[in-house]
Amino acid sequence: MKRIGVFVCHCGINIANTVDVDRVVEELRKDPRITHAQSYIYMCSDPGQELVRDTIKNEKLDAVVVAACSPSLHELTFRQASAEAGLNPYQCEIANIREQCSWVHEDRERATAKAVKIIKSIVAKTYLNESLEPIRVPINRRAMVIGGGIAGIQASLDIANSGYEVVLVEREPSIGGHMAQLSETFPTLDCSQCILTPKMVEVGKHPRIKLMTYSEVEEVSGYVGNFTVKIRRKAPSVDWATCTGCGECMEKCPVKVPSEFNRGLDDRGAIYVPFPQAVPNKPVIDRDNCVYYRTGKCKLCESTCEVGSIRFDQEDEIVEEEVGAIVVATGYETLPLQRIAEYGGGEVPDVIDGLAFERLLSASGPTVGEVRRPSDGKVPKEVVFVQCAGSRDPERYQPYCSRICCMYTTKHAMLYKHRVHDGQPYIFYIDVRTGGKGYEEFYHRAEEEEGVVYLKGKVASIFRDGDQTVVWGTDSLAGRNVEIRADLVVLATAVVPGTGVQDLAKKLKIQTGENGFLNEAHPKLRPVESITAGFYLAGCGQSPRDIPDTVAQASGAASKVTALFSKDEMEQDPMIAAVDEDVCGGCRVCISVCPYDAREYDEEEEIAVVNEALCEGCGACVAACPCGATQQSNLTDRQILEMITASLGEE
Amino acid sequence: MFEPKIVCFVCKWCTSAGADLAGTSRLKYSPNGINLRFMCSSRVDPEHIMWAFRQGADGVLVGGCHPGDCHYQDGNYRTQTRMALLRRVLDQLGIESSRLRLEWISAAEGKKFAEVMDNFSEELRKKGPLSLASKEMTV
Amino acid sequence: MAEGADNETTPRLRLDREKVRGEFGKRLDSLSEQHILACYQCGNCSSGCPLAEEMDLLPSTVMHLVQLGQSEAVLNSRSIWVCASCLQCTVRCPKGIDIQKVMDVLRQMALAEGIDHFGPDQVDPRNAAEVPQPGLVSAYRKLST
Amino acid sequence: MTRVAYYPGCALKERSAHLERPALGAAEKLGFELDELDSWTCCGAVPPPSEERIMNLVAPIRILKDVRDTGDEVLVTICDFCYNSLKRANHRVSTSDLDRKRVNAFLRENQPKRDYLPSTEEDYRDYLGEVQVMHLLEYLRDVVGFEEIAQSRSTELSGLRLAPYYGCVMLRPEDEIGLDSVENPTIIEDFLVALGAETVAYPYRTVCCGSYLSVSFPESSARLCSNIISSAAEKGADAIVVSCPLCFYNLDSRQKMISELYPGTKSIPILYFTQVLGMAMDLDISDLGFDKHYVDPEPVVEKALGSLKGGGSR
Ligand SMILES: Cc1cc2nc3c(=O)[nH]c(=O)nc-3n(C[C@H](O)[C@H](O)[C@H](O)COP(=O)(O)OP(=O)(O)OC[C@H]3O[C@@H](n4cnc5c(N)ncnc54)[C@H](O)[C@@H]3O)c2cc1C
Ligand SMILES: Cc1cc2nc3c(=O)[nH]c(=O)nc-3n(C[C@H](O)[C@H](O)[C@H](O)COP(=O)(O)OP(=O)(O)OC[C@H]3O[C@@H](n4cnc5c(N)ncnc54)[C@H](O)[C@@H]3O)c2cc1C
Ligand code: SF4
Ligand code: SF4
Ligand code: SF4
Ligand code: SF4
Ligand code: SF4
Ligand code: SF4
Ligand code: SF4
Ligand code: SF4
Repeated sequence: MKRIGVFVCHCGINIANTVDVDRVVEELRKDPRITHAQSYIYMCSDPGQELVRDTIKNEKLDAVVVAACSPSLHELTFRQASAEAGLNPYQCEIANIREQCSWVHEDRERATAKAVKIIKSIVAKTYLNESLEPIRVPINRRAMVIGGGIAGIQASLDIANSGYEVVLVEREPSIGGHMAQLSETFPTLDCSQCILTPKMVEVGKHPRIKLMTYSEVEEVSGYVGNFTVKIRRKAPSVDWATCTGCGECMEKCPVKVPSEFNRGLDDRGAIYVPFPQAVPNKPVIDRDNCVYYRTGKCKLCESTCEVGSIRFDQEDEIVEEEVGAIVVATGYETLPLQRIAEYGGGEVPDVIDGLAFERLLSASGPTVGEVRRPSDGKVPKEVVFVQCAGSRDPERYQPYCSRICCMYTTKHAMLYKHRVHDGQPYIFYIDVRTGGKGYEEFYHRAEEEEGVVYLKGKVASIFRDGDQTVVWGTDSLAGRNVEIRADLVVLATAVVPGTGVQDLAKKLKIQTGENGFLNEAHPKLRPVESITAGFYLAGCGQSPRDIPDTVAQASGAASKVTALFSKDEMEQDPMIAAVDEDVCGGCRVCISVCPYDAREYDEEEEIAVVNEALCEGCGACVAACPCGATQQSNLTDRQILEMITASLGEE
Repeated sequence: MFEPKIVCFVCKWCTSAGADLAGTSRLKYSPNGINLRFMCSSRVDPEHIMWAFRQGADGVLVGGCHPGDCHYQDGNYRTQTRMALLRRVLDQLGIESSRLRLEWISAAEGKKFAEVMDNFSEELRKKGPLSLASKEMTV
Repeated sequence: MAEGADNETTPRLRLDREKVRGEFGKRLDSLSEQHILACYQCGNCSSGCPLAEEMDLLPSTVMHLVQLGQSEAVLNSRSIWVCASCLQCTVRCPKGIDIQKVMDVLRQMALAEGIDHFGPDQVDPRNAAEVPQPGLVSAYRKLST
Repeated sequence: MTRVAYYPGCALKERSAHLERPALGAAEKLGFELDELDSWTCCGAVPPPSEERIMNLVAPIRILKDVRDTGDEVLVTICDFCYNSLKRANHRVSTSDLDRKRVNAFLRENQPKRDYLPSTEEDYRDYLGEVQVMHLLEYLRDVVGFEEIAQSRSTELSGLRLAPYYGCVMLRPEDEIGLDSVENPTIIEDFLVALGAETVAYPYRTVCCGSYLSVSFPESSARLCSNIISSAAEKGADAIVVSCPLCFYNLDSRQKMISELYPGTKSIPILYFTQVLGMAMDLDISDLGFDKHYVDPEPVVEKALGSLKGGGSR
């Protein structure tokens, strides 16, 4: 018979004032399943713990129940004390008679009776507890980063610089993300390219970073510490190993398609690198637009290439990488102009979005940094900026605040003033949100020194009249509607999750919220982790944020990864699901309920099995299993039924 | 006076933590319920509830995290569905389905926990003990 | 101002750079030695103004309209005459703008344009005989040419 | 006896003489003499800015320069308006090079002939803001000391509940005046407490009384004053204490109009701080000018002094 000892804590007067501790002990001693029962004034004190250890040894106890405060406080304390006395820690349980009994009741009689029931229900459970060992899972100390914007770049560099290998997977031909498109960045106005390019180069050359651009994740299997990722390396149609990046082929290509990087403000060829500072600086052929792929004729690039690097017959490759942790840094897109009908729906030529304006401002952009409007190349003298275009509009567009546009619009107006001294910028806003270091001061500068006109109110509509773009809005502070005949209108369109993030999230089995951004495990306390173990988040894929916050979060995610990698193996709680092979009928109900895909079907044995590394011990499958084949360690159905009976006490 | 017996299945992350908060806040409520702490409300099997009634419980409370807050993503949705089904069965068995309560009580809702306990106890007091006849049926 | 004629309309304000950053604002800045554009419309000047209840434009609205170069609107407002120069707004403005001084300059500008005129002739003589001299001096200086 | 240069300003010589007279008497009892300038002009009273920028500085700076030239370092004034214009002009000359140059250039060319001053152009010395402009309250606080006053007073004003009223120009703008905190001043309270009186806290003590609107929009001033008076009365004040002729006028004489426009408003006497000082220093009651009040201060005076010693108001 199992020898159980119960220790009832007085907690000074905290328990003893309401619960008659002596009577409780007396009651417990009557229970034949309890070998030893006693009380003590402060169980968690050193002598209290000593008492537990000594009693375990002297009374040869097999299990211990401490009736005290909430297990969230001292479960660990007493499990450690038990372990020190040679007991399996999972043979120690806590009965909560303080928070859930003595502190919440006044009737001493009833509180005492309740305490007895609480303790007995825990004793009933403990009686059937098994000795368990924590589950140990080896860790593959190699990380993958998905997305090569500033978030992915920073995370990759931090992890690689800590000594671990990183596989960086980027969908586009080059890393850099949106930051590469920006001109100067608020609030310090340093040149985006200038601070980003060195980092991109570092990634490209880093001995521990395996860079896979023009690649996408196809499939992920495994669990924290042991993922296997299948990656599709799209065929660039160029042999990057031999290509020197000379660019001759691009000069010759007859095709002209709008450049994505330059937001359609100029053209690129069918064979192209997205921008001159690209890493890797090797071209890809856009097969949808290449004359050869469409008609079978052309191959001008091939004949130009002196090293013979063009590979029209190159095929996509699927490669497999084994990693222990994955950082998801897939970034953002902006709401397409076409979506906002009242602002011209993308049809009015001189209505552009913020990223296009960045390209106009950028010294490496299509206008070499001169602000010229798309319709006729004229330098605009009246420029209207519209904030919250598609943001903060739960009825029609995105409900949330995009968080970066207030600041970048202010920056835009300011940079415009720097370029066009006699021009006038106007900003329509709902609020000006400047919650960052130096941001409020930046806004004041725009208003005070640059003479930007701020108009509080939404713009109703934007339309073209002659060569002007008319903006009808309101100035709620003046209480008047206003009209501005603008030369150029820049919309601060909402920041939305990157395309394909939903698909990717499904493959990774991580979660997205209602607006499509990746969900963190806890918005305050675990902001860089996904709910699913082994996945970490960085950058705008989680929610809109600026570069300082993106970089901080990326470093946070990287340090979580390196913290994980600091151990050879992980310990996991063993209170997980287990299947009785003889009972399981193979109905697979458990597989459908498991939120972590910890249940798999063993085709051979025709039963369901539990992947111990993935199981989080929620118990959902146990309750779902129609034939009781699945049980949860130390919380089996039998234990639960015994607990119920004990909790109801004798009639 | 009749004092009902209540078995409370509470999840570790939300409702049990909420009950702890009621304690640290020194709120006072009726001592009719005993909490059985599970990892997740989705561990609760209808079988457990039937057993509780059979063993003399006059009421059963299942407490979980608010929808969307489940520590295990969507365990509480499963619980919700299961409880809805079970209610129908209970009614068929002649046990008023109102003797089974499902409540979402977060770790911050100590006050709600206390209120639910008081309110449920009072309701069951009015209802009186679960009659033996129906108890037989559940066997 | 809704009590005006039934068919009174308020057309859209047409804003352009000549208007919003034209002479009016520059002259005002230079005369008042204030930087009107520094105002970020917090409304502190209005909320503490003891005369706000009697103004058609709140002090902060005056500041805003000045920023937009709306000279007609401010110079024809009642607010500039109702302001008692009590300096409450001035000491509270988080941007350090001397609003009272702006009001003074607006009065001067209005007087110069002959927009409103308050002269000794409009003073109740009984009143004039009793009011201490600083009051009379201030009133004449501020409210008349 | 210590002597200090004193600028009375126009109001105090006529309509507000009861602000000045008790001051002169009390000063004597406190051992200093308010020595009126031999010759003075209007201080300029809150003039509007002009294009030339300096015209509004000419009057006050001429006064201050004369003070300096006669060898004085401190100039005391009592009227809040005079104090404000003299102090602000002085501040401007001390802080702005351009204004200092301009106003001196102007004064150099337009020097008045004063027989007691050197008059040749060569002798003109630029005025750099050397004189310290002090409000009488400030002088009492910083030079004489409220403790000293507390010890020298002959009558305890205990039991008197007085509501200090600061108005607008005595304190504002803060960075140029610097007499006391603009949001939470205590100088009048401290002064009254030194005299043994109790002070009443009420929210309107720094809210403007309408100032010169009394001339152009008397009803506006009446509305503001009715707020001030009602608030002080509600908090149980026996009287409101002011230091500015315009405040006095608006709060006292306006009570006629106030009672017509706001019939519920309680009538409350208005006292100059110098009158309160005069009572505490046991000046002859007939020197305190209580006959110049619209609202009869008799009840307060009686409460303060027990009975009316000699004379009294009308
Ligand atoms: C107009 C504008 C101006 C701005 N100006 C400033 C500024 O001045 N200062 C400032 O601090 N911030 C500014 N920002 C914000 C700044 O752009 C972002 O904070 C930053 O770029 C976020 O970086 P990121 O890495 O999270 O995302 P991104 O830059 O979007 O990078 C994401 C990367 O992931 C890749 N990717 C996406 N999906 C996949 C996939 N499935 N597989 C592989 N790769 C994938 C993308 O191709 C991309 O390279 C501005 C934003 C805008 C719109
Ligand atoms: C009224 C209010 C409400 C808020 N509400 C929310 C909210 O709802 N949600 C939210 O997300 N955030 C909220 N916040 C913000 C939140 O409080 C902070 O983000 C958070 O507490 C910051 O934590 P911290 O550790 O950086 O700083 P702190 O909490 O200030 O901790 C700093 C610690 O350092 C110690 N310390 C300081 N100097 C020294 C020294 N020299 N040596 C040793 N120790 C030192 C201090 O004693 C202190 O314990 C709120 C803040 C306020 C003021
Ligand atoms: S173990 Fe818990 S209940 Fe006991 S003394 Fe410690 S804190 Fe109090
Ligand atoms: S493919 Fe050939 S031509 Fe084109 S960049 Fe590479 S080396 Fe140059
Ligand atoms: S083959 Fe295609 S990529 Fe090459 S030059 Fe022709 S169109 Fe351009
Ligand atoms: S950051 Fe500013 S502009 Fe962008 S959505 Fe939020 S409030 Fe609107
Ligand atoms: S206990 Fe939960 S996590 Fe574990 S296998 Fe079952 S359902 Fe999945
Ligand atoms: S639900 Fe139970 S019986 Fe069905 S497959 Fe899973 S373990 Fe086996
Ligand atoms: S100075 Fe004029 S505008 Fe400013 S608070 Fe006083 S009355 Fe109002
Ligand atoms: S207090 Fe100053 S900043 Fe605020 S609205 Fe008035 S003038 Fe503008």
